[in-house]
Amino acid sequence: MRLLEWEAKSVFRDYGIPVPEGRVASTPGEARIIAEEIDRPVAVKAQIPVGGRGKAGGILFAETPEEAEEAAGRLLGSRVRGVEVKEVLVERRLALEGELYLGVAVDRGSRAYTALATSEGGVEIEEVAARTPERIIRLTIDPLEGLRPHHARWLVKQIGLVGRRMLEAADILLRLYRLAVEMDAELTEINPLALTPEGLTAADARLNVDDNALFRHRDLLERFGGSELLGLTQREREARRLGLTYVELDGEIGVIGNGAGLTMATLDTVQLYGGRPANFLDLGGGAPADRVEAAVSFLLTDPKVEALFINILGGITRCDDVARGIIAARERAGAWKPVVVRMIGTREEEGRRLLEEAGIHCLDSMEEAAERVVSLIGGR
Amino acid sequence: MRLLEWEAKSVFRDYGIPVPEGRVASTPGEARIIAEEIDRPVAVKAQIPVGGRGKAGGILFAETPEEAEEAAGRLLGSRVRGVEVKEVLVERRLALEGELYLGVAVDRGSRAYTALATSEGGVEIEEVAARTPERIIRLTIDPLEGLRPHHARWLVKQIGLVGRRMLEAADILLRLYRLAVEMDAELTEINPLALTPEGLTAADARLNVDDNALFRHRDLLERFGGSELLGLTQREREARRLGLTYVELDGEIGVIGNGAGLTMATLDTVQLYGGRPANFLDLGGGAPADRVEAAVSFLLTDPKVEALFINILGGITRCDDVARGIIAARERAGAWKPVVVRMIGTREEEGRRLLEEAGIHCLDSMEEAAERVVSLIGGR
Amino acid sequence: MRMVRFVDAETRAVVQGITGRQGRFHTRLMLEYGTKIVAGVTPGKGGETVEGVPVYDTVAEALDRHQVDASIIFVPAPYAPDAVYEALDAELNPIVVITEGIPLRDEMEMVARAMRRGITIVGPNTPGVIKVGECKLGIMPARVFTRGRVGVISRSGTLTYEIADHISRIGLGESTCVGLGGDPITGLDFIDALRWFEEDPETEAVVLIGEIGGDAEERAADFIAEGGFTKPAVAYIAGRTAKPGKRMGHAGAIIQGSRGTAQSKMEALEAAGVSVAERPSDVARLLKALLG
Amino acid sequence: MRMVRFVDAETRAVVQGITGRQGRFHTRLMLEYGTKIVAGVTPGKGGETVEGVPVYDTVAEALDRHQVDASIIFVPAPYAPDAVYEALDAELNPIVVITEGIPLRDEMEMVARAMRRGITIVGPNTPGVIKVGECKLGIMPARVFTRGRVGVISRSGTLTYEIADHISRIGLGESTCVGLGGDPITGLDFIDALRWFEEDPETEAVVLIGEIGGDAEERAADFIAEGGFTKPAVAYIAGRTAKPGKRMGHAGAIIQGSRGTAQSKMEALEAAGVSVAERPSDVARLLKALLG
Repeated sequence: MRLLEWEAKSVFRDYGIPVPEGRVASTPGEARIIAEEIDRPVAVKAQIPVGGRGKAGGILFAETPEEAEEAAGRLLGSRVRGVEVKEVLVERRLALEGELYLGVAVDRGSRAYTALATSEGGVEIEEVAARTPERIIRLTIDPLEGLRPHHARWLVKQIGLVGRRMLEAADILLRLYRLAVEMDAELTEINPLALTPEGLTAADARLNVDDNALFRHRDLLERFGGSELLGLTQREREARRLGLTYVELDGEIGVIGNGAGLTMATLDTVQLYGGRPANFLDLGGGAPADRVEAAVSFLLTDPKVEALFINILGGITRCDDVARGIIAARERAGAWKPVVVRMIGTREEEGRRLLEEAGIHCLDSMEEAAERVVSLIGGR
Repeated sequence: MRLLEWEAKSVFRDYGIPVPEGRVASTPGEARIIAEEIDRPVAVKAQIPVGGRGKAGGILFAETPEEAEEAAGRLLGSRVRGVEVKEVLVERRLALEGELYLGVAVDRGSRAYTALATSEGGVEIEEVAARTPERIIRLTIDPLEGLRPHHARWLVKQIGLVGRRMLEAADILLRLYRLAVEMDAELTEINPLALTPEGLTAADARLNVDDNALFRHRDLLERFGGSELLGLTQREREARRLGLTYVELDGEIGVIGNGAGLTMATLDTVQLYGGRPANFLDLGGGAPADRVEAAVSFLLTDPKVEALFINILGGITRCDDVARGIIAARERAGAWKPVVVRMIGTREEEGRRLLEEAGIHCLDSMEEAAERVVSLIGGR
Repeated sequence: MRMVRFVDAETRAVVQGITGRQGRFHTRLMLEYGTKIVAGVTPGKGGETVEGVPVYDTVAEALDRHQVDASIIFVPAPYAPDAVYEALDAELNPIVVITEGIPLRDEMEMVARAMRRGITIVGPNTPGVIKVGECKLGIMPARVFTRGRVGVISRSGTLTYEIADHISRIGLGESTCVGLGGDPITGLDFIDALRWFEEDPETEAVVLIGEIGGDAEERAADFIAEGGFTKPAVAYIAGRTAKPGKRMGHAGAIIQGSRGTAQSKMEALEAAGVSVAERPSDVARLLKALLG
Repeated sequence: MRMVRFVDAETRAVVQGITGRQGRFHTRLMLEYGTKIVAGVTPGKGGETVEGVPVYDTVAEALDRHQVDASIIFVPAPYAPDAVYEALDAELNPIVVITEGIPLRDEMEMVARAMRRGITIVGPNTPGVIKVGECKLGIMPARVFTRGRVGVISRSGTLTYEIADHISRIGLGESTCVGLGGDPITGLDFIDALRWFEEDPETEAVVLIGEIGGDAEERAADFIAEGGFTKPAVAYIAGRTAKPGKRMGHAGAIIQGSRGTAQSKMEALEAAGVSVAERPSDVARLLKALLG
């Protein structure tokens, strides 16, 4: 779950990390009122869950409340980097003396949180990593020890801070780490951490919460529940409501598999034979007939899907259940589409028999099936 | 800081530990109202920070609100185990099927929290330890691992719980441990943990918070600030306001020392020579003249003090500062009392000179000085 | 360097979470396979039996009554870490964590504690580990495996079965197959497993089944390139069609920024001398060519 | 069994919290005594000097520039545990924690982490440790000590000086004196220190200075009775006049229930063959009698 900037900043505030004065607005009028309250030049920032917003024109500056209203009017309802802007953050514009970066991220290799710092703030960390990797200072945090104040001081000294600023930045990093742990962050960043005459301030805020940990953060869902759907397509939102593990793609062949790896491999194989997958849809382990039915029905309603490829390797998943699900979906469907089924494993014979009786042919090999489905729609 | 039962139960509630329905009352009328709300037989319990309250008549039972009012009237303002009762807890009387004990305490020997459990609840754990030590099951908790659910289950199984009751008790013990850690408990106990038809309930609650950790628990002081003074004498409360480390005793010789060990040894030596110390008063390390003055002046106002014994071994503490403090106290005092000063160490010569000039004689040996002060008031 | 322990015919295991639906079902299948499941644990259900296996409230009680070496965990995600700590306290090794959906923070702590004690965690979110024909400590369908010469290391479940099935059909068969798990944090990575297979006398070649996300495959490639693994190796990487920022089912299968693409992994492995298969069915053919 | 390390003429130390009032004052006194204070640390004050000693922001920076063995900590209670962890990370040994008022929970964690790494914590709430005439890593007044034959182990500060003064005056002198600390949880207990003194060739007898609270003295008595310490020993226990439930200055000096009374401690020590002094001044006389 990726929080929007204003949501992340609200969590930052809970942890005592300094953020600029400001609030979120969903109408130009609200933006004007907030700018009046702040009574200083403001930044009006599109709230979207994707990076590169500044370059894409998603951040505007305003000297007066009238300008803030106008800027909000321009952003709200527009699309920035393909995402519709529904809210803007109106906040005090900072007097920047410099831009740093502080981050805490899960590092797979070391199986631990890593603290990251660089004096090259204000651009995406990936860009810094590509251009001047030596400017990024990393510190692996032992999960059983945590980030200690002296670690934090060491790290921020490496990016050139001394004296009071070092202590201030170390304190912010410690808070960011505590936030990461307590909020189950996959990634949290302050980029840029602005050097201003009044001290250090988180000019932007990023917080991606581990989806698997959301059961511990019901309050977060209550506070910010809606926005996590912002980055999703219409169909992805629909799939989420149905409880399906679904990612929308651009092609014409609807794909259903069981198991994430097998489903990915199925997409890859379809593409290898010249087809273009319309989606990723993983039934998971041991799907009952009604989940199969829901998945098939869901793909049938996608106008860009011209044919379906269902690839099942039965382990916990039973082929007869899958067959029943497919048949039920066809019975329910208004419009049927060509379907290729590849199905082996647990209760394979029973499943195949059911499908054959229903006039649906079943193949043994994934590659053969991929070739068949591509040929069905005439390749590309 | 030892919390009263109702205060501890309020913290228990925060941690999801089941406690009986009830509230605290400071007038009989309030007790009646609470009993009416509960609408069941109630217990009316004196809120004092000492044990053995039940045997001393500090717990009364009431079938009706009228009886509750009357019971509260009897307890409020009375003294139970020497402490004035200012509040009573009125709570639902439990249908007891059995009484257990669960506790978490700092264990000095293992330098760790120890979880304790026994099926012999309802009596002081010390009594159980004396009578049937084998009935107390202990588990040292590694500070770097914490109490795990399987540890808790093992412990409560040892005291005879099985199935649902085992899970329930283990859950309570885990909560109690988390409370102990997060609230910096020196000791927290549920005694008895009542077995009732509706499940396990903390019939009594004890929570002693580490005084050194109170800087992390300002909220606790705000919620329950007053009651920590309940166990203190009038003069001890006064001393606390003055910032003095003072314990009141029964004798006639006021004692001031620097350092806890030396001050204790001074008391012991006075007693060895037949004197009776009126108090323990430790100046601590490096006391400035005004702290010495405050300490001397404070003891001078104690009517039972007939003579003062000031025992200083100067290290960080400077003898000249001590001398100035004594002289200032004398100048301020309405009534002076005989004083024996033993003072050696840092700036000894200067200190002695000041005292001699003021007509106060100074000795070298603690034993000699103790003998002198005892002889001054004519022994016992 | 990490010590890795897998399973064999001697391994005696406890099933934690044995009374749940999954636990019961797979206890039966593991017993059918011949795995020595000697006890089960579900707190509060002590005294019951599942498929003839006695159930205890705690692992400690199971150890009082039985010789136990290893554990397999079917406990739901919020409680799985505690089950792991219980197994660690009992020094069971390996600990196979089937559970899906455990928070990353818990996984990091779990793995750190296991590493400190020198105990192998397989998973979480793994199909488990199987020594073909001897011991199956996992949920993989027995049918696709035949005892043979190839070791399999995989981040994916069903894709492993797909590829193992081909390896079995082509007549090579498998020695030991281990699922690393589909999460970003797992107890083992490819390198840990490669070290084990390098020493395993029954393994003549290894298959690495990777997917998008992270850089475990790239690190494995470096390890192989540096001579850490010297037997023939074939790889398949899933997720060439994946879009950055979209999680493909597994929590671990996500391309973040420019990192973790299938392309990067395939190139690194090829550069290290690993034969990289285009299609799952090619894996067995490439192995056959390498092993003759 | 715990490894204990104290100090000697070779010990080079860093002062953590050197720029505070206490840190400055005692840095001067330790330097005057001849202690090798090679660096100081106060975050944010890097670049300053105190009594000619260079100050750094972190211990790691001090180690980059100097050879350092040990640390003495004057950091205020809320920050003292972090200072200890910093010293532990730098593998300084011993770590002398002068700070008073550290919460118990922090002390338990600090001590557990030090034990795991085999590093000695002296204190917290200790006057420190002195090898008389060689190295004073603490706040004890130098004046009362004369190099000699008696080791001193104490839970108290000024009472130690009182008794050491007598031992010096009577002509025996002290070898090494260590303050265990006045808190309920300390890095060392009597037994740890007795083990060290048993091996110390410069120590011919030991004084144990105890007080009410806990059962460290009783456990030490058991240890001596079992033959763990074989040199002559004299003890003094403060707090005979103490009332149960009243804390006598030290956080550790409190009689809870029937446990931790002076009576119980004195009886246990006497039963173990330790000469127990009635008055502080008797300690030196008893030693003289034992050592001749």
